[in-house]
Amino acid sequence: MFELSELPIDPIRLAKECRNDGAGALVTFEGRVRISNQGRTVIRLEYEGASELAANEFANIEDETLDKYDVVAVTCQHRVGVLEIGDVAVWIGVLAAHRGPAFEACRFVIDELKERLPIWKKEFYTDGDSGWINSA
Amino acid sequence: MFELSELPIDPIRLAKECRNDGAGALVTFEGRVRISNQGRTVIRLEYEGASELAANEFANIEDETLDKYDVVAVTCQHRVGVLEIGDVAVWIGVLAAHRGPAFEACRFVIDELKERLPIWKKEFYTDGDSGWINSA
Amino acid sequence: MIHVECAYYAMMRERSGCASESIQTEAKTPEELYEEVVSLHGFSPERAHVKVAINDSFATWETPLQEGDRVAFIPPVAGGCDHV
Amino acid sequence: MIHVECAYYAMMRERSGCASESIQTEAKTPEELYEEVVSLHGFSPERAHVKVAINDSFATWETPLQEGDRVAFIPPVAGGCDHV
Repeated sequence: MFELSELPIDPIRLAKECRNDGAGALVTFEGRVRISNQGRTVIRLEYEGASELAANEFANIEDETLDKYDVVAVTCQHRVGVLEIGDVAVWIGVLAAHRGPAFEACRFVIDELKERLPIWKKEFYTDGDSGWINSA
Repeated sequence: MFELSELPIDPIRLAKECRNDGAGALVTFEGRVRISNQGRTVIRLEYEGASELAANEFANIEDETLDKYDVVAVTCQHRVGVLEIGDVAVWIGVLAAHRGPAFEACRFVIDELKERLPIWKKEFYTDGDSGWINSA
Repeated sequence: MIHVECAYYAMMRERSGCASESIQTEAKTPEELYEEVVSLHGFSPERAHVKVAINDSFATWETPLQEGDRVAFIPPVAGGCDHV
Repeated sequence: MIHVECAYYAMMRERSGCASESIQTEAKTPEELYEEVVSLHGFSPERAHVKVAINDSFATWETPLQEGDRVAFIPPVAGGCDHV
């Protein structure tokens, strides 16, 4: 399941949706907006995403994860729009019978997602400057 | 922070307590009661813990984790008492600036905890039988 | 001559002043189309750092363009959160 | 002769019928004390599979016992959740 949404991430709802009587292990990753990046103080961020493409590419990542690891379900929500310090930008949950594959698959998903999902981030600094991260 | 409690685990509260403006990554592990174990159908479980000893031993695990990995905080709550299928038995949260150490430390904590915390589990099966797990 | 819909994001959206636009083009591939939109809008990312998606799936730069294709140029991404 | 408080958990608590009891003993170490409580209650776990804690910290089987110590015998644990 993948959502790209301007609404705040609700880990409780997401964790409840990751439910299966045979699955004993849920590993989650929450990525939050940090106050500083490369020495500059951030006041807020704007995330922009290519929604349909992101959903399609997440479906590819999900398929690869289910092929590669013995897990039951993969869920992800990513914010777009304006985020403040401490806000959760991305939430990933991986449900499995056993903890080993749950940890490995969750790490795989966040690594792939950061490389592959068409989502951009513009940082706004205390000095009034701003910039798109990673972008030429 | 460590709690051994009969109260249901509240991941939202725990995740909120794991907060730090400089920390961008929260990895959590939720261990839930599974419906079957080694082929037998479980209807409920009872967990029993040696509270003070568990708290002291968790403090040791926490210190080892903070020494070994570049993480900001480690939080754990473990249930005792009667649990039903799907209930969260243990919740671990590891907060860090970066995701690598957060994943590694969270895995380390659950592995150590399962070996070292004085917590016992009695399973009750559909056939009316019951037994302490792992116990001679 | 075909019509395609070009979609721009992030600094490319800001630079062009539009999220998408309809373009009439002789371009046979996204590679040729990218040259065209770079001349048009002065986008800075080199093509080596850009990916292309056609109709909401990633595609190669050599994929033949069809009438009505939606072509998105994807500058370097920063998915997830900050350096975590 | 010293008095110690022995704490039992899980199958040892069920077997002895008590969570803890005060014992007057000649035992100098938890090792000797465990032999005593095994005779008393017929606990099944072999000592090799049991750990000992004194005053809420894990200790070795050779630690000298002191008057008033709280000694907990820790049968094999099943922390966390089921095989995950």
